[in-house]
Amino acid sequence: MTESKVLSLNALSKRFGSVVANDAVSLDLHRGEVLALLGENGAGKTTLMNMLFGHYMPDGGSIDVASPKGEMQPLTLGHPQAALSAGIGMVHQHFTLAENLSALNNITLGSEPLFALRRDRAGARAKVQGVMDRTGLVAPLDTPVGKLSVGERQRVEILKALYRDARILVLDEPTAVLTPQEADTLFENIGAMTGDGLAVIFISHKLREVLAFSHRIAVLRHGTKVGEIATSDADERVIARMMVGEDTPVTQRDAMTPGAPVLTLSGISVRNPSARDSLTDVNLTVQAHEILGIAGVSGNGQSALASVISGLRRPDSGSIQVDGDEILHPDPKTMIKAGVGRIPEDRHHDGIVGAMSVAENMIIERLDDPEVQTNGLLNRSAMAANADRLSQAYDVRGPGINARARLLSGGNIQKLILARVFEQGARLILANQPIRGLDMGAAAEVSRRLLEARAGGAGVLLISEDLDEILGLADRIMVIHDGQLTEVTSRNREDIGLKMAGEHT
Amino acid sequence: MIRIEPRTAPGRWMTLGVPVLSAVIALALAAIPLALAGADITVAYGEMVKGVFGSVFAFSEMLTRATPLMFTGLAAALAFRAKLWNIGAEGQLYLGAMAAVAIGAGAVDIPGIFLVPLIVILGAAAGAAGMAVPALLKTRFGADEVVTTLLLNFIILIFVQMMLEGALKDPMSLGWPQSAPVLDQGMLPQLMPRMRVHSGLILALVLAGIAQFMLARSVWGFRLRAVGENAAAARHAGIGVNRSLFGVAILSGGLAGLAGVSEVAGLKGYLTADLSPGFGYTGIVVAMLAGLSPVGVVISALFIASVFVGADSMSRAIGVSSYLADLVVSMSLLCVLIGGFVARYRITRTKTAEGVA
Amino acid sequence: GNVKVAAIYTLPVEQQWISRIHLALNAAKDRGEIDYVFSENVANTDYERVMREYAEQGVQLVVGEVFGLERAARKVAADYPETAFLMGSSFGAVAPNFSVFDNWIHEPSYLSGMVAGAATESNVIGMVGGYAIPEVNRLMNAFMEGARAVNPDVKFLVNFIDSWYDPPKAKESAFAMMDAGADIMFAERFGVADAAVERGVKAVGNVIDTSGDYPNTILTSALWHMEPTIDRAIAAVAGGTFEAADYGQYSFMGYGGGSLVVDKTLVPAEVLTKVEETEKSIMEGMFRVNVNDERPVSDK
Amino acid sequence: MDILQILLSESFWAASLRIATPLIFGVMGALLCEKSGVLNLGIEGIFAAGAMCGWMAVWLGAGLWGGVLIAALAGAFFGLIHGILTVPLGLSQHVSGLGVTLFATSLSYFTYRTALPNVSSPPRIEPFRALDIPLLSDIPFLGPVLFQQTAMTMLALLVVGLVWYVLNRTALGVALKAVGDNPDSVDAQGLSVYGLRIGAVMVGSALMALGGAFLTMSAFDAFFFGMVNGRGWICIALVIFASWKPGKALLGALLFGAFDALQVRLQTEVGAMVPGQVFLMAPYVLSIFALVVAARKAEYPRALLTPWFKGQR
Ligand SMILES: Nc1ncnc2c1ncn2[C@@H]1O[C@H](COP(=O)(O)OP(=O)(O)OP(=O)(O)O)[C@@H](O)[C@H]1O
Ligand SMILES: Nc1ncnc2c1ncn2[C@@H]1O[C@H](COP(=O)(O)OP(=O)(O)OP(=O)(O)O)[C@@H](O)[C@H]1O
Ligand SMILES: [Mg+2]
Ligand SMILES: [Mg+2]
Repeated sequence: MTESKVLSLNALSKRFGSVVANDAVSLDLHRGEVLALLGENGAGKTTLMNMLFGHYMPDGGSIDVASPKGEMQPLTLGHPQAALSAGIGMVHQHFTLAENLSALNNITLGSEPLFALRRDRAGARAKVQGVMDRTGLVAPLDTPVGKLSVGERQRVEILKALYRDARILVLDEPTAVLTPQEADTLFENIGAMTGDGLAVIFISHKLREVLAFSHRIAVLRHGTKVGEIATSDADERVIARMMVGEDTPVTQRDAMTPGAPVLTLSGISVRNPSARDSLTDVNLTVQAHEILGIAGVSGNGQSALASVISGLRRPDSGSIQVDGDEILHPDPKTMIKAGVGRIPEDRHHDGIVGAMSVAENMIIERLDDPEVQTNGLLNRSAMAANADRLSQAYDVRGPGINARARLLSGGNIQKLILARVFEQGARLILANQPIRGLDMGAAAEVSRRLLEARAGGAGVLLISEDLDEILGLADRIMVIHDGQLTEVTSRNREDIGLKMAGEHT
Repeated sequence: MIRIEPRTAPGRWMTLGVPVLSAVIALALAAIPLALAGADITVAYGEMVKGVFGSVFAFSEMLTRATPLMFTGLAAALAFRAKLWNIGAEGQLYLGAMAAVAIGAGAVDIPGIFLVPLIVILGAAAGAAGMAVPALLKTRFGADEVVTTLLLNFIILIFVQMMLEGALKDPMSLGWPQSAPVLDQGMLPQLMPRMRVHSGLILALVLAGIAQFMLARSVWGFRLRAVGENAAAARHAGIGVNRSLFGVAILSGGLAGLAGVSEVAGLKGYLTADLSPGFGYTGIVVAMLAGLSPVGVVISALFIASVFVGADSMSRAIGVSSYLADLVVSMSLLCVLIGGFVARYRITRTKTAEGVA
Repeated sequence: GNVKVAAIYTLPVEQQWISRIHLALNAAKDRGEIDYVFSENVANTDYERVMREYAEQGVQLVVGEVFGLERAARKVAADYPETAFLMGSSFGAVAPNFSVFDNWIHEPSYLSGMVAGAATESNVIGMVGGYAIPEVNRLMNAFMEGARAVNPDVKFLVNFIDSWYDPPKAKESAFAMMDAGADIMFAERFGVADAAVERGVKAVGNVIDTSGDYPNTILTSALWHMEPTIDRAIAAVAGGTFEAADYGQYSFMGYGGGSLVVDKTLVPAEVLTKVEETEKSIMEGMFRVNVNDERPVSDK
Repeated sequence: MDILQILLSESFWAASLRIATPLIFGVMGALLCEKSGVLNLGIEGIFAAGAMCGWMAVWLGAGLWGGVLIAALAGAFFGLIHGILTVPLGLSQHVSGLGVTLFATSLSYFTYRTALPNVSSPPRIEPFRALDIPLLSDIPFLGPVLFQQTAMTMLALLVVGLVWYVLNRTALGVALKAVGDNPDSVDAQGLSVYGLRIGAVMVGSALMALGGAFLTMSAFDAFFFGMVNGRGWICIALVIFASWKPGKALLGALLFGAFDALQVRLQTEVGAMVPGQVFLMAPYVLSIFALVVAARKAEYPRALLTPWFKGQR
């Protein structure tokens, strides 16, 4: 094995202020190997890969990479350019695409001489075509990336890396936005390429695909590597214990009889110029004591659906009823007043005002409440008391209620939002990707709260791209594809996956 | 390799000391043009200090110059807090001034206790109206307010010239384009005999205090901050973003209008097309130096006014070009900007590790 | 010792009007009569402060222009009765120490109009002005009257660029007028004569003599001389006899405050004779040029 | 002359192009900066600096093209200041821009006055003359309009082509467009975000300075305080009007020039009936109007105004 070693990370360390993101992490990678890197949120996986790729400068440690001839050579740290020329390609957790440019331009960006007067576009196109033929990863090359679906963008990201003849490919949560089928295809393609010697590190929270496609598993916890295991020796329980250090609690779901409808959408249509985020004649009903799961690949109208129910977007046609009352002029304020609690998809962007305090964020949805204000002046002591109480009740941990909300970790931000939503006794809870990117502990907590709300008589509309999450929580399941909703009765992954891909079976 | 990282907790001396230090550095840099112009540096700085603190008159002149800057600074600070980029305070100032002479120069002849408030209110309303237009264009049509407010400055100034040759022209001015003077009882009271400093200053200070309080303690201020820091989240939380923006636009324009009122009804008595030497633009500088804090605006307006009046008087005393004053003000701005950055971020040098040791 | 003189200008000293005051003061300084300091481009907002600063410094004579702050300036003068003020102003003098002047060169402007009226072949004369203020209107109107006196058919094109300093724009305005047929340009602003040179058209100067800069182009110029005004004021201050007075008349031709310069190679002798005759009657007080401060407009 | 007659005359179109020339330089400069994600409100001051430095260099004997070069360098210098303040330091682009305008303007004025303390008539240089390209300028209509301009006007048209070519046909253009849309895309491909942005701001500012230099070296032959007179700000509006496209920007500048040329001609005609200010106001009002219309579908460089820091999220 030692001869075929292509990469070694030697005792890499990185801290951000007081946070130790990586503490002397060492890792080896071999030719043709697929290594899965696992860990809870904030364990330091992305940070480690960012040091490998030169985005972050390590505080300590070094990296060696094999040259094409196979000799290990030290890598210049802190320069993506150096990593790229050493044959390292990286697919980032968040897309790094210029949306105003075509896929082809995104792919060739940086690999052509900047100051040349002409470009070899034909040559570049032929080379990309070659990569696409070889790997089966196909994306339209001439459409501006902004018009591509998330799955297509993901493929463009991978093509970017392969175009540069990467010998080491890093994939940071590549399947978070793909259908199960797309994910499987991706891994099959990658499997084929490892046959040609490509070495792969991939990060994922989905244990199923880790077990199915990796050769070896490395686990990070709180910035240190806590273990490595051959995939053939691992199962879900073993991995989970390595990641969390203990067994995870299993969420209990009791059967319940649904009550009166709390949300009814009839004939809702939303038209968007881009046609990507539209809704066509959507009908659905959520009842009390019920969780309705909406499964689907992102970009099929989930955002439009969520923004209609949040009051952010007026539908072009159709009607909305909450708790039996028709909402004539939906806007966020009316929806809140009508008893709709909203957990937004992008918590940083829509959920909190990061520069304002935790206490302020906890009352931001009820500024008219006399408990919060008198004669237009904020009631500070009441705000503080409220924040203290909610932090306790919902276990919001962080630097304190007067600190900026931005300083909280992702999981704690989500708890803050939950506290806000549940405290107002919502009749309907719109939960849009509520546990995306959360680790097992935090995810379990969110699930427990949603089930609790269901038990308390609320209806829950759960939108998720993670089928496991839907299967685990929802009483009923609908699939959204291309702006249209269809009910599924089967709980079979395959069936639902096909519907998500738009196949009518 | 140079890296830039935010400071986790900027020390106390950092937030206070750095701006002061940057101002000192800026003044030190002013020695370069002074030396090039062949001036004696120590004499020059002495004259600069004297130009502000040398006499009650000098000091009162500094206060006089700071007054409009406080108004325009507040106008910019409030709007910028909501991320509404009002670059149009200059034009709104003229609108306020026009309203002041339109009503105060004899259109109504009522006692001062009624006339002064009327002038103030109408002046603010005119400025507000001037900002309502770009705010409307932004919220309705998505037209960038930076550009619309900037262009409106020109339009309004030309409009002022038109009015000064037309409806507002003083028949007694022998044809010179200027308005009739504000009635005596309509003038803002002077604060000191024989000095130009007037009660517009008091108004500015009071308004700065109110703005500071309202921003921190009121629901209105809460909404404003939320909209400015994260409009998407504010909207999601049921805050009327466009309404808030519109409200702050009105306020911002009104404050800028008050700058015009205070210059006309506090200082000059009538309106000419060159009433403001760019107070609107300098107000932006003032607001940014103040970190968009209303009380900070007061301090930074005093600072900018001191630098200008001091450098202006110095240039006269030692006989270098009077463009020096603007030069020193601009260098101060750039230095304080960089200083503010140093206070918030840490620049560290890390070795570019060339492989393993 | 020398008389301490300070000048406060609201525009840079290159501006034609101001350059004439600056010139007269510099001449006095070169003769060793005065110590001269000046501040240029002083905004009206700051003007009063600068007046007071100079007064506080013990300057004996303050020269400047207070068109934008007539009242305030008089207040300052009242506060410093020991200091002499000689200011460009549309209003009157105020005892004991506030004197006024203005550029009363409508007489030579009238004469230059006669030259232009005789010279135009297309009978179209173009006039580009800065702002339509009385000081400018007065001279343009006198010029137009002079031209009409010798040529009743002449038509005028008038345009104001609303800027003291935008030569490229003034130039474009001039080009536009030449396109519309003007063959003589009244050059109130920098830029107009340049356009005339480029098109080979003739121009008439105003306030300053630019014939050196534009050879073969400037037919004639109505010049303003501030020396009679300034020298009288300095002498009065030096002799302790300065009083509030209207110095306006010292810009008249009779006192040498205004004059006409003609390029004899460009202007025919018979026209010259006629102009000289009128000039003589003006000097003798037999002919008075009208003062008209109304905004001039184009003929249809 | 009625409007139609004016619109059909060669001299009118020649004037339009002449008036548009400084705007063409300025709008191309502003466009380059903004394409890379940096708004440059320093433009008004950079115009003044270009006007002063270019003129001064020629006056000191550098020759006309020497003056052009010096003006461009001066522009690049102020661009560097704005670039450093806004790109690696990530300071507010509005404030830095206004600061640069104030700094560049006052420094130019101070330098001019300190070098020439006692002029009462501004010194003149021998400016660029109309080229009058032999055969070409004899082409009817087009000849006088296009080929009897000065070399700087030709240069401005060349710059438009160059900017278009770079943006649409070269790898550099792709990188610039990418960094203005999403800096991470550039960083992840091993290119320098800071380098691209500062470079774009410097080159853009150099172009702006040429706009100023045109005023003192081609449109006129002397320097005056305040002669830029808001031309820089117009360019900022024109870029938006043009939706950040070089071709449309050229068109916008020409339209503006044409309007200005027209207003000068019309004002002379009807000056008695309509206050002259109406004409002066019209271009600004039209700009706002165009903005409102264009804003609906304008594709902003998405990263405009947003600072980017390496190794931060
Ligand atoms: N640029 C940064 N500035 C400050 N803190 C950072 C930065 N990048 C990462 N961190 C912190 O370092 C820790 C590790 O983060 P990292 O992104 O590596 O986690 P991860 O394992 O990739 O988590 P996830 O599964 O959520 O992607 C976290 O506490 C994070 O908040
Ligand atoms: N013949 C060519 N030679 C070199 N580069 C080209 C050529 N044609 C197009 N390009 C480049 O490829 C890019 C993509 O071409 P496309 O026509 O799709 O443009 P686009 O993405 O719509 O961008 P734009 O709106 O700027 O034209 C162009 O922006 C240009 O940079
Ligand atoms: Mg990660
Ligand atoms: Mg295209």
